[in-house]
Amino acid sequence: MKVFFKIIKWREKLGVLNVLASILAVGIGMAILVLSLYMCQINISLGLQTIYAGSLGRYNSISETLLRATILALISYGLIISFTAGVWNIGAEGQYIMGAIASTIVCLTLGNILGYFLIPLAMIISVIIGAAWALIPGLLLVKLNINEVLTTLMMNYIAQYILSWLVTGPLQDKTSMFPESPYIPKQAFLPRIIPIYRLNYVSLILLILLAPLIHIVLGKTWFGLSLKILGSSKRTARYAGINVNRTIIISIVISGALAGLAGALEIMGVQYKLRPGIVQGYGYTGIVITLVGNLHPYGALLASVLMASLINGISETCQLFQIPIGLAQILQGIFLITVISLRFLFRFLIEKYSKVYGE
Amino acid sequence: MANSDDKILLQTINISKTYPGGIRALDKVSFELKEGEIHALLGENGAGKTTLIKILSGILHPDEGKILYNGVEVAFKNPLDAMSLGIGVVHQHPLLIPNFNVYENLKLYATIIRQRLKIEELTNLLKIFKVEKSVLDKKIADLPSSIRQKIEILKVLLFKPKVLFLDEPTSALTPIEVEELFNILKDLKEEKKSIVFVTHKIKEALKISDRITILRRGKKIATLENKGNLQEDVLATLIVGDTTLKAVSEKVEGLPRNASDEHVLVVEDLHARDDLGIYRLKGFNMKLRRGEILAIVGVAGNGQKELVECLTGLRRFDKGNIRYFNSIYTHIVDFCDVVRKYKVSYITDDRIHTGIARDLDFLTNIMLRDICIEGRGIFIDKKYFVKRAKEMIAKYDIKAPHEKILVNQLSGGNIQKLIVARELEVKPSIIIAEQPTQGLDVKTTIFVRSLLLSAKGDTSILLITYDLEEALSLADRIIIMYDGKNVAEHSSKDIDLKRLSLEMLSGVT
Amino acid sequence: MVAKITYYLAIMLIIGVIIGLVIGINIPRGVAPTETITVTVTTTVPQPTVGPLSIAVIYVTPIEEPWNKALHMAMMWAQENLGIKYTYVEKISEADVDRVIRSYVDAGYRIIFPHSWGYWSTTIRVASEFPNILFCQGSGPTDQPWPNNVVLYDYYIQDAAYLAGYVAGLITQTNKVGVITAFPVADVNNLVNAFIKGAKDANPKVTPYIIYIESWFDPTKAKAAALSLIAEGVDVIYSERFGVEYAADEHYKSTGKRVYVVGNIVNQNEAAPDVVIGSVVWDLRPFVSYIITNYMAGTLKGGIINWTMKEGWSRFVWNFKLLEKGVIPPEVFTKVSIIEQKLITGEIKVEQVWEDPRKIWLTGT
Amino acid sequence: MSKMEIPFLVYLFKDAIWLMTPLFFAAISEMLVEKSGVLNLSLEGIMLISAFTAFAITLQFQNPYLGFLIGSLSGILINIFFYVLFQLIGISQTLAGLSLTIFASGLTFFLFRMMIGYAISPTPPLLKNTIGELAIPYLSDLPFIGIIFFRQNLFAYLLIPLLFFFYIIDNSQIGLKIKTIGEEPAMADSLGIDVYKYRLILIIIQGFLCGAAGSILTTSIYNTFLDNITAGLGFIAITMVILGGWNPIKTFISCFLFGFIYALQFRIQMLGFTWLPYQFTLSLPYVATIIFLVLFGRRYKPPSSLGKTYKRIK
Repeated sequence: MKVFFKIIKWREKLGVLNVLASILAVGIGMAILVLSLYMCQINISLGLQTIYAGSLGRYNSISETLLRATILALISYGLIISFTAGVWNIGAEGQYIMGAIASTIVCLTLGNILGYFLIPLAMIISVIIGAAWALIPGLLLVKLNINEVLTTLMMNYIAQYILSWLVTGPLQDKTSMFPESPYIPKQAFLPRIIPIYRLNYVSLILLILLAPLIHIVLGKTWFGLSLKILGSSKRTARYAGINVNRTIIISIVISGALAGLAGALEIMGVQYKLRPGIVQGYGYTGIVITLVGNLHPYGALLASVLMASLINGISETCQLFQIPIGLAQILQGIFLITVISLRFLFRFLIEKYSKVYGE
Repeated sequence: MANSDDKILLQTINISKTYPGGIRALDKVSFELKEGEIHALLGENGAGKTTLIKILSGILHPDEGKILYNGVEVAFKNPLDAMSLGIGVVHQHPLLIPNFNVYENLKLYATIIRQRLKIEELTNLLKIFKVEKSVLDKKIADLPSSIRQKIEILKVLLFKPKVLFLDEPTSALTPIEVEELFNILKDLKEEKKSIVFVTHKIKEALKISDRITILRRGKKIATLENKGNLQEDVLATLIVGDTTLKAVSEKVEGLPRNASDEHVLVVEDLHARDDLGIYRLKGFNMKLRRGEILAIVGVAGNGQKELVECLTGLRRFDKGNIRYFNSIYTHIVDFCDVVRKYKVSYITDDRIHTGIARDLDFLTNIMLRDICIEGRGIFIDKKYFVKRAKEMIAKYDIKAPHEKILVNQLSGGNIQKLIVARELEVKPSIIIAEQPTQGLDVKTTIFVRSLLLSAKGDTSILLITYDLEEALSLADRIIIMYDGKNVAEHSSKDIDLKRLSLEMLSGVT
Repeated sequence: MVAKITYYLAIMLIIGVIIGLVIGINIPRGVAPTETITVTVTTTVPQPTVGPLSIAVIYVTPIEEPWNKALHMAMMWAQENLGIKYTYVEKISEADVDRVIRSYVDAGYRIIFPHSWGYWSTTIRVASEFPNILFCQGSGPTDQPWPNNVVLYDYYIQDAAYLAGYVAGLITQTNKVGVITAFPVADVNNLVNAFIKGAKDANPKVTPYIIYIESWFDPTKAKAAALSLIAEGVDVIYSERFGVEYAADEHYKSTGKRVYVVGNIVNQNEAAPDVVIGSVVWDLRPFVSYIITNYMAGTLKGGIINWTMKEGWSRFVWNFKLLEKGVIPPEVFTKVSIIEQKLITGEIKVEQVWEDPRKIWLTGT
Repeated sequence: MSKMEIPFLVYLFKDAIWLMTPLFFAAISEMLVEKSGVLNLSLEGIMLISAFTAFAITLQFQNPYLGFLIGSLSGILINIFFYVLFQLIGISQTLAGLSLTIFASGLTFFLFRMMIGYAISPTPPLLKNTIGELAIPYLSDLPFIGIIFFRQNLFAYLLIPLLFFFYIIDNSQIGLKIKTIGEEPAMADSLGIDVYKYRLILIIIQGFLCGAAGSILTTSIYNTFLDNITAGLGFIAITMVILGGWNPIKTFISCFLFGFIYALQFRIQMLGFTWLPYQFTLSLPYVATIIFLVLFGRRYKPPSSLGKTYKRIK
């Protein structure tokens, strides 16, 4: 413990400790993973090897993991923006669903007319619909001061019911047994890097390009600065002359837009059709990633790859060794609880034990 | 009339209280309250009146000293202890829950002091206070502040306290309502209740009280018997004190005193309401000349807060206009725009919650004002700000080890230095400084004042302060603000302190 | 307000356009995904088992769902009696099945059962990639070009459903027969139609009631739906989806009145022995054993399995407890047994009717 | 149709009451906790875990009442963990609640599978002994009313006492103190109302009631445990509280309406109204809540300090 306090005195930076918290949380999660492998009577090294093989050990695994990571990361990038501004957008799930619905509708209705413009148009529309879905709770927050946590949560369910209605009603593939839409036309499939693996250029480029973009926006622009100040204190933001309402709206709209884009990628790059199975709790996993990634885009990038690896790797372990599926979700919960606990703990310790300057 | 041989009901002996941050709010105050008297507690803002009330009602705990009740020493752990002894407090800011209706609030109070709410007495009191019964179902948030104030008083009276504290009860009442309140208080006195009446209005104190205790800067100055022979100006001098006179001579000399006649900030006939819809500004006028320090002095709650909020775009005003340089605003939608055009700086008095972003680092906090000035661009020139931060740490003697330190690791004085430094570093043409030295230690106070003085010249400073001494030591001109209006203006060269204090405390010109 | 919303929408539009244009257009378009490229895959996963034939089954929902349970039970039986190694994984979404199949292939599994309709397109694609591996696709469109290494099977158990309907027609007192089912899609319609036809054949006065719970597995919904049927006076319910048993059982326990339930896919007689009259059982054991023995012998051919009662594919399993107690009159049993024999010998044939049962049976009521 | 109308309505009401039972247990407890300013989004997780616990215990000891009790107690345990997370560690209530829910939904399925394993029974592992319908003698023979009100689940009989209890609490002095905590925790604290103590007690009560709601699902309604057995019921309960405007009676009514809509959707189909997609009726509570919030934002104002953790300043 003493060493720890020395570290605080040595470096009065919360940032470092937050990163430490994330690393520790991942470590604790890993320890629990190993423990559960042990409890399931699986050779631990074999189990870990399988997790590796299932996540990053083969071409296909890499492709699948990165594909999942792109969607998670995109949602998370958006959440970084709104969480930084102190807007608790729990509704990424709904915005993602709406984005997926929008891109499906565009692809199915305009598929044969547009040719090369289909992909960009579908993306634009899903970005707009995702943003619009986020705009509703944003306006409610700004105009009527209604808690955004509650409204975004409810909007998730509404989106889910809309999806469910569309795939059993207007959009349903009449030849299918299942509630699902027909396949979107071939020209709407996102171009793949290696044709047999589903990883596509668009997702990968977005995964890699958006992280520095978000980083620049948050760290190097005046807009990012105003987001941070708003997240720290609304009164300070008002005092500094920031248009608080506009900034809140913009932040939640951006996060909705990115979640909507993630929905489009899921349709055009992964599923190629709309089905209830697109709802996989990505909105909530996105929250986990955002916080484990310490509200930092590079952190989110790493965390999303890590989370996608874990989901895929654990799934592989589960399927080969007959462990009940659900382990990945348990780990998500543990990550989230530990990372935020540790962050608050560190913060508390800093405020309690570190020196106050000037007294 | 109370006699000197009346029984002493409540007494404090050498009570002291120091707030965190080092402000000594009470310094060995001994105070006594007799049975069946109305005792006025007079003093400026920050004289320690409210602190004394809070200690006597169990909200705060004294650092040293004793409280005697009926001659027995008591220690209040929480307000309940005080209430159970029959001490009722009418607070300056009504302690009513805005989202509850009136009845619920009364019920809550009854619950807390473990008494039953008697409906007949409630109806009776409502009649005396001339409040309609239908008010009971209305939410506090929906009521005008005068009725709120009445409810707060009624709430306490309903349970027949033996000792009644009234902390500035008249601030939200009209003169007629004040008369009614005084009649009620006199009736209570007949019932042998003891009443402490806290005010900064000399006239009210003279009118209602049997005895008057004057506090100044945490110290008891005097306790006077009010037998109708006390003079207002005598009291005013006692309240303000002689030390302020000394401050005038201490003023830093040799700096440009005569400003040009160009007006940089003009306020004309400003009318504005507070959050509750009460007019707080009732036709305020002011002209700030280039290169001068203009102090607006007055007792808190006379519209200063609203004035600053109007000037900085945080509040809309109903009538009148504000002119920055050549632009006339009938309402300021975007203060940022004003800041960018005319380089206006603003030093807030709420430095912890408003002045800084507490969770962020030093570097981010010094960029705060630049959001408006440079924020229309996209990118931040970080290197420039790092350089500026380092310069500021050196120049303003801010005790921060490096620019990446979290602001909440700095002490209050350091934070204030940071704010002042930040607002000065943008080379503003106008600074609106709201109580810039409130709560600071002597050394920092002098430092901040000297910073403001040295900025004068290129910069015009509008100083809003409740501290007459500060105004006298800094300002070129002083405007006295009373009840939302400017009642008088003085050049700092010819100060008649007695008149000044009288104007400040009772609005007489 | 409107102006502001337009303003925000405009901002969004711009953001969207920029992102879309930058990303969408400037990207070199790769080859559209094709279905027939074969690659060799290096295996890094150690083989979990050596020796017996390994079969992997992929389920889309938990194995508690009867559709899954039928295969699960057959596989467990095969594991004990035929000496195979059986592994399964549940709750695999359609998007993930590609990865899951590949990892099973890598781990050395020779026979893979993607046991859901939603998997069919992936199965076609992956099966073409791995011609040496046998895929048994549980339900899928029959008009698709299935590769040779795919066996397509589905719960074409309409003859047993017909039999169940016949029973229902015979024992109903109120002449109201209900069906709780999932979605109005072909395979389900097939069963519902057969059931109602059976009931009508036995008793022309029967009025059918059909409720779609719009979910493949949701016992509460099924239960609530069943309660509404019971309230309407329906006294035999075909529980095409699981959950009706609870409602009927509860109703019996509280009022003493029996509302008979017919289980579906798996033997659900034990779920509520007092009210379940019997179950339409999809017995996959002969099928699994057929696949395994033929695969071992090298004689298995891909194609669509279209078996009937004769092959043991489907059965109507009586709840003998009710028969013993005499709740079901013996003459019903004998009558039904005769029909059953005729079905097995092929004297009576139950047609597969894919149309929406509401259009066939509910018009005119 | 005309002949069937009366039983149709009777059973509709009966089913509505049956369906609202667990929902109301969860909603009413959330209402009181929210009144004290705590936003507990872990309802879903608590219900899942207690549903599983109740199931496991009942399966083990063949006693549904024991299962119910232990299941409810496990709800308390989880909720105290939630309290520790937000009050002692200082995590935001929203995140603490959500992470518990994510955690619980993984954990319960994992444990369920570990416990049941390769079950080859054709039906899900059913509980033999359950808490079933309880017909009240004589009263249950009354026409119509007997069926609606006196042939109900044991827990349905508890609805009215529960509502009554919470109504009294809500209008009592304690309720007033709780509301004060939810509105102005700092003021409440300065008046000598122990914010921490009150919130902890409420959290414990809520844990029990929410645990009960989860236990009802397994021991009385489904008779088994399934993956994601709650299916969003916890979040619907939160919605019901908002729709009910933090008022026990209105919450009761909105829970009843939800049960009614849920029971109605099948009957609508049965009567041939197939044009109305069931998704519309099911999303109605959410849509209605948002519309109500927009239209009557003032009346549907949550407690001022909802979701904000109070820390006493020393």
